[in-house]
Amino acid sequence: MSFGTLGLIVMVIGYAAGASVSLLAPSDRAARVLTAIGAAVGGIGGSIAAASVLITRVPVETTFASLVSAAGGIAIRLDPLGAFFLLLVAIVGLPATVYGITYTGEYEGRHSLRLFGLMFNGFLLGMSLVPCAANVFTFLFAWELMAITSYFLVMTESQHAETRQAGLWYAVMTHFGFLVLLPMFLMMAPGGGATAFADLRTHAALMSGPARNVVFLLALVAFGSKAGLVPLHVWLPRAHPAAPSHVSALMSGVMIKLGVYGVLRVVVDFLGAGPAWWGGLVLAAGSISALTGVLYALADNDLKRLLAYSSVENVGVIFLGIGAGLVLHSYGLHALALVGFGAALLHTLNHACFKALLFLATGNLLHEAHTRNMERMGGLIKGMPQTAVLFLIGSAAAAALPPLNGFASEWMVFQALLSGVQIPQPDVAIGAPLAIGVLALTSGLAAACFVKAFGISFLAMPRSDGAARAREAHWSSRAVMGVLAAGCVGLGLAAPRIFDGLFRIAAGLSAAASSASPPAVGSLWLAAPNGVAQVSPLLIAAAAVLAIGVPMALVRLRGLEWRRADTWGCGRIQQTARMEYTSSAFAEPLRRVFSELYRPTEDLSINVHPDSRYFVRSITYTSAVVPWIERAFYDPVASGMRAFATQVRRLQGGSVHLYLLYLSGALMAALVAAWWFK
Amino acid sequence: MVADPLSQLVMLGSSGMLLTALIVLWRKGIPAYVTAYRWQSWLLAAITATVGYYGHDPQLYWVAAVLLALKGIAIPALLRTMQRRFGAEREATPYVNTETSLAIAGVLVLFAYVIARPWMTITNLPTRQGLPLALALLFVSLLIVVSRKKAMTQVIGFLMLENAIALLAAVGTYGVPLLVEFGVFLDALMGFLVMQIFVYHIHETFDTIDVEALTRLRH
Amino acid sequence: MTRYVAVLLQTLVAVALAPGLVGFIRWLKARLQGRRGAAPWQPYFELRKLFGKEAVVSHTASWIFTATPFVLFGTSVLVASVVPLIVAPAGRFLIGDLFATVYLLLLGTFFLALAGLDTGSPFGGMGASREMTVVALTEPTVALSIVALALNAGSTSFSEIVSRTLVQPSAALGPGHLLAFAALFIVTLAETGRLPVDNPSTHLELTMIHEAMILEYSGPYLGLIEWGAALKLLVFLALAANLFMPWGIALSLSPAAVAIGLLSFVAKLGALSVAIAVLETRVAKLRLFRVPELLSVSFVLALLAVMSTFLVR
Amino acid sequence: MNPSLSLLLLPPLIAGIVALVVRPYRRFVAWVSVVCAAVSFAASVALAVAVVQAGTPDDPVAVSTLWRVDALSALLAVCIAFVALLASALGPGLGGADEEDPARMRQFRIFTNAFASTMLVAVTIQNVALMWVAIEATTITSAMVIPLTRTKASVEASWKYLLICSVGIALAFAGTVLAYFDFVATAGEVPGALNWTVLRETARVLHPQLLQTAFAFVLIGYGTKAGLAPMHTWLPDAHSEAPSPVSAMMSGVLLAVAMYAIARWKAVVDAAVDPWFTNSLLLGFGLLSVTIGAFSLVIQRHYKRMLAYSSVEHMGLVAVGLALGPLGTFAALLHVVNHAVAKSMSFLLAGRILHRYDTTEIGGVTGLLRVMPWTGSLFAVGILALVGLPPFGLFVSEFLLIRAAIVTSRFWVAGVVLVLLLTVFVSLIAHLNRMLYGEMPSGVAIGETRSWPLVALALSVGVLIVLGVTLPQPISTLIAQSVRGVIR
Repeated sequence: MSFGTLGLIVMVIGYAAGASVSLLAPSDRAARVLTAIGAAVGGIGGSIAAASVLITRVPVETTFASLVSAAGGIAIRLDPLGAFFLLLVAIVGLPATVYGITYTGEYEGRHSLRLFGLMFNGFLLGMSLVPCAANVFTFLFAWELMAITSYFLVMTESQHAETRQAGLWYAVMTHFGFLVLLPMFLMMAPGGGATAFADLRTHAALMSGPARNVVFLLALVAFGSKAGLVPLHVWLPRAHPAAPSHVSALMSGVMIKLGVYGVLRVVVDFLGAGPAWWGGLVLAAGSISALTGVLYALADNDLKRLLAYSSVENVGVIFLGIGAGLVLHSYGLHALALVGFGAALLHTLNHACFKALLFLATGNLLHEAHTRNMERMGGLIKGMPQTAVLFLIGSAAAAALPPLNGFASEWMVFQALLSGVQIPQPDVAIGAPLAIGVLALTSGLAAACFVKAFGISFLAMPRSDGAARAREAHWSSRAVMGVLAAGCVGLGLAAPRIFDGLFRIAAGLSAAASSASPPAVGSLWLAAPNGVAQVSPLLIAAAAVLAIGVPMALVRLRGLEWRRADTWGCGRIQQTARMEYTSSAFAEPLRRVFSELYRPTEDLSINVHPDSRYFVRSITYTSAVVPWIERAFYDPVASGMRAFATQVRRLQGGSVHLYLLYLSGALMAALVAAWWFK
Repeated sequence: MVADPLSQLVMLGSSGMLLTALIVLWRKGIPAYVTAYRWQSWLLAAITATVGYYGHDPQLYWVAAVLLALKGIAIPALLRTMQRRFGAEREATPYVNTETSLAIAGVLVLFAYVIARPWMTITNLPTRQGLPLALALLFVSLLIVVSRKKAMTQVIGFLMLENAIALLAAVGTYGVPLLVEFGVFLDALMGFLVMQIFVYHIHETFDTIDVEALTRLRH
Repeated sequence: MTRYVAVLLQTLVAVALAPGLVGFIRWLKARLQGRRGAAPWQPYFELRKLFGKEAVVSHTASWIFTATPFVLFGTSVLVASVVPLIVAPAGRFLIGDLFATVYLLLLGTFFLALAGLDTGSPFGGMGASREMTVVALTEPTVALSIVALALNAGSTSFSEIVSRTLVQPSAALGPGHLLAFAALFIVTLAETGRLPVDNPSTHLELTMIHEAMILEYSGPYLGLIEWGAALKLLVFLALAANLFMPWGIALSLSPAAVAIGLLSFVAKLGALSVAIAVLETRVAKLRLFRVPELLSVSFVLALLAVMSTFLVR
Repeated sequence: MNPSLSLLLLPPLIAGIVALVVRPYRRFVAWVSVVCAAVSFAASVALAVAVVQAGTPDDPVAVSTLWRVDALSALLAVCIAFVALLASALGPGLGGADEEDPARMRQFRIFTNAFASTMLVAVTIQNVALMWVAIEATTITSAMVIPLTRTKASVEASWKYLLICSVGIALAFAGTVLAYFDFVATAGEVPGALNWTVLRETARVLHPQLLQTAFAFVLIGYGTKAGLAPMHTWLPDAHSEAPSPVSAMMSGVLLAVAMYAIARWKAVVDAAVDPWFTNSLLLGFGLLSVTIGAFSLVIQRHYKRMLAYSSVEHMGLVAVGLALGPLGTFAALLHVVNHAVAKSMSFLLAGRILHRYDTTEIGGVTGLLRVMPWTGSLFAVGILALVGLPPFGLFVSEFLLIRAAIVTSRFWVAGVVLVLLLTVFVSLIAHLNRMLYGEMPSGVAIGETRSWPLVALALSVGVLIVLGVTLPQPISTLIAQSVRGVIR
């Protein structure tokens, strides 16, 4: 038995045992620990399997034909692409598991931790099985296992009406994706009844152009809804804030990435990419998602929702990479295309790392400050200095600042897009620069967004008692966050080496370019496809340390006299938190610039003294950002559905005569049909 | 057309049955409906006996006898009891007024002929002319059930529907096998009894046998 | 090895020249406005004064506040060491390309904005918010200007861009190049806090951007920030100068070439400084919410640059 | 008569007679019912095993002049006996806190047992007309149990049920007579002419158009009973007003029995006419049912009606499946099995909820998970199974259904069904969401009472999961044999 098989067995047993044992745990405390043990064993098993496949490059395969034989049995095949995503589950899953031990402590006595343990392990198992699935039924099974369990995880804090609403949105959108997935796979299946992925791959090559186009569109919609592409992202900013933070980390870090996996698997692997407009569509979807995501993130005051929107943005960036790859592939530039896919994979990994870190850190914030609203935080850097540093690292990575990991992958996406400019087609040559412009704007806005996220929450004075009293969380949660932060730095510095591996994974997907070698030069340099433009995160880091450290040392050597004083407040003596810039105020300029997108509703109410209107008692200004994209897309559907449902309800009018009339009408219709059909 | 006495008699009887159904559409009092139903059942029994006589099928005599006893005597008597119990309630305003009802009934008879025409040719039974009439009776009975408001009228409509099917069986196949026939009788009797119970339930619970009152459950 | 030494030296030259550049522009502006103005080397005196003073730090401020000046200065120095100043870059040039440069500058800005928020002063927040807005809006223009250049050179690496322009002077005068230059120039004004986007010499509360962010800084910290900002201006001008008109840049390390390189560098900086000074005396500051319009103009210019480069090719 | 068949059919009859004879009501009557139902269930399993072991589809066990048990019969018999057992075991009268009036319990036992026997007879008898008699008898027996509590609503519901179904089922008899007429006219008098096998064998020589007309009558007739739209109108009323165990039987298997009749008739007609005809009719009525079922769920205030409309939707899916060739028929039959288990379980749980909350309104049931944690969880599982999520069996059957639509190149059917399934999902999850969570209403006792029914229902969940995850070989063989029995 190979390590891969062994790892998979350990993984499944670990998660399954964690799920069932925690359900039967004698106490809540025991349930917490058992949940974590199961998940940890499962995660370790998964990472062993993934690592062995990634190292040996030999896929692990097994089939259980007797299970659900009517639907093709359960089939497992873990190839390098799957292994990468399986590794992703472990990378985020293990820290989240450890974090969960203490984090779920506050649920004791309020929510069923046994049920939570069942769902948590089930969720991890579902996510781990998705990249292992090798036939349609297995894939859909794992996919839905992941969906259902995560629905219940989202509903953990069901006492809030907001959470229940979020759960509903989530369930509906995820099921929508699932129902699109179903015909997508079945269309690719050959008529004989085989639904193994290998058969799909062979049959997809024989399909007609229009059928391939339909499959592509269905795949984009189905997986896009999981990944959170605009306008299918609506569940994301609702479900992520509602879920417990380590679950949000898993959802944002891993689950939505399985949408990316799906697109790569189906569009690149099965369909073998297609015409250029496929890539164009993916680029457009990516651009819109990236921009919309970051703009809504910027406007939001809810820290977790901000992170959720930021996930939309990052998924957009990932799809920009995929789109660039698809365009390049369609023009026969296979080796360049792999750079796009590789960049997408790299950003997938990086985003998982820093977003998990940010969500976990936010969890600690919520726990201490008892609010998700940034306008009630502030000054947390004093009470939680270590969390602050960790959050800062995550923020900087999310803002794609060098030398952290976000920078490396965005740089690669840039280079992939730049390669598109070389294609001698006017539409590509105009589309690619536009995508570059969008990506640049996105990264600028992301920087602004994370300045806000970190600056408003952690800096200056606390805006509420909870924020003032906040203290560091349990050491274990800080430790796992430290691991993730180290990951953000490490992945950034080691990006060239990692990209090399991801490039090879991408090469395995496409028969046309399986022999292409990555453009990287050595392990120090991240290189553009043409090999000329290069960047070395490690050297940047070294040089930055020097450039910052030397002046610092010089100034210190010279001796720096300093003293504390109050912040200047225009002559006002006592500085209060009310004087600080708020989250809304910070976003105000950009909100004005992009008012078309935000369409904010503003309400200014001034309460004056009854005797004279010149004595103002209070001024209240409220401004709400209306997510009109959601309204534009979903309100018509919802209202149409309700209107039609109202009509259908009328059928059941209560009168038995009416019912008998239906019966007679149906009889007449059937008789006419029988008479007419010969 | 051959002037076959069986054919003549069956045509006569079937037309009579259809006529009784049309009378229900025309008249407004429940006693009149019961009478119409009784006549219809007697005609059915007569047709069955006739078919048995000419078709040399003694089984059908038995069937005719049971028909007469059950549908010609017992059920009308029970209906009469019910009617007395509830007083002489009239079918005041049907959903479709008399003129329109009769016009629709005409259309339905036509429709029955249209439907039945293609397959009338497959048999050369002398009774085949009764088939479209049986079908027409079926449609008209449906019309009664649909358009009349009183629970009792609906019951009578349903009973006529059963008669229509019995007629269909008699003229099309000279009766179904005896076992089936008796199974059907049993069902018909049980069904009627249960319906009767429910009509009492309705009267008890709603103080009326007007089915219009039964519109609480909707959507 | 000598190349690294040369780069180190030219970086030091740039660091040394930066305050002078600011002083020169100020002096020139004063002259153009009919004032005598302080001497061009006045900023050096100011820096010396600041470094001698005691720093005052707000009670609310955290370590972010004290670390930021070093980060800002450090990234500026780092960027100065990457961009072509006097000596032409060759091959794999130190640490990165144009995109890396942009992101390094963003790193400095990121910290500066955080520091603005750190003290809890409303001005700091206001400045941070505005600065991030402007920076975010300039990013696409910068990126597209890079694309326009890269289209010619086939790479975003400095050495490729410079050498390709040197080999092909006609390309430098092509519409794509000129439009990209215009776009980048507008971006330079915005990024370095010059008129009409920001007024470097105002302390009028409601119009400040950069000055609002650094309002709480004093002593050596302020000195570092001022110095870093000056260096950033120099870097941007150097970029505009050497990427679009690299003539005179030292291709070898021979003393003569280096001397010519230095002279031409100073001359190009001087010319651009004059342009800025003239511009700043001619135009008034834009209202904050008109700034996006200016930046969108620059974005359109950059897009046109890319497209015309593509069409000409 | 085959001993297994006797053991299948007689116990419910005996139990019914015992309940009838013993008056006033005694508790042992209920136990007799449960034991009889268990025996009947065991016999049905034995029959199914025998059928599977026999192997070929046209080699039925327990054949006599009157009876015939092939794979399809056995499949339905197992479902009926299972649901009857469940309903019997969880019905009133076995003791416990929720005891009702003895007269009512007596009535309940008499008629549910009669109901179960008539259904079992309907699926095992081989004469089509006698099958009709049995199905008509199911209407009568089940209608008697609906107004156990004589409320206005239940009286109304039972009247509508009785009248509409009687009229409908009479039409089915008209269809049967027409087919017999066809047979007598073209093939002459043959003994056992009304037997399935004979009908099918001779169908080739029958007059196609007459057979089509007959099928139209049969489809409308049995369709009424099966809850196909637009003849479904009685269904939400009857299912919501009946006592929960009866709802479970009606929704779980009675509808399936009617679909069984349609499937049998379809097999006959398809032998004579191009299957396109029956398929189109079934597709039309099936899709209409799914549509009406789905959209009636969107704005629904009562949870039992919600379950009832969901039955309309599922029967529509079964009808669509029957129209989609062998694979579709496989999916449809599997769906019948899954639906029987899931729906009966949901109705029984709904009964528990109704008992506790004393309201049928969804709005009145909040915080269910905290008021009755196990009932709530199981109810959630039931609903999740009904919307077709894995790992439950309905997922497999719906998956196969879509598959069948795509394999037969009816992409639009797949598309329409998927959109409607999404609508169902949205509605049911929204309602479920509202019921499970939120504040507990005041005055509702907290905690579970009488937990052993929950164990029984958890067993149903186990069955659903087994069907969804492994779909054991014998079951799939049985269904495959059934498919071969109705499609050639």
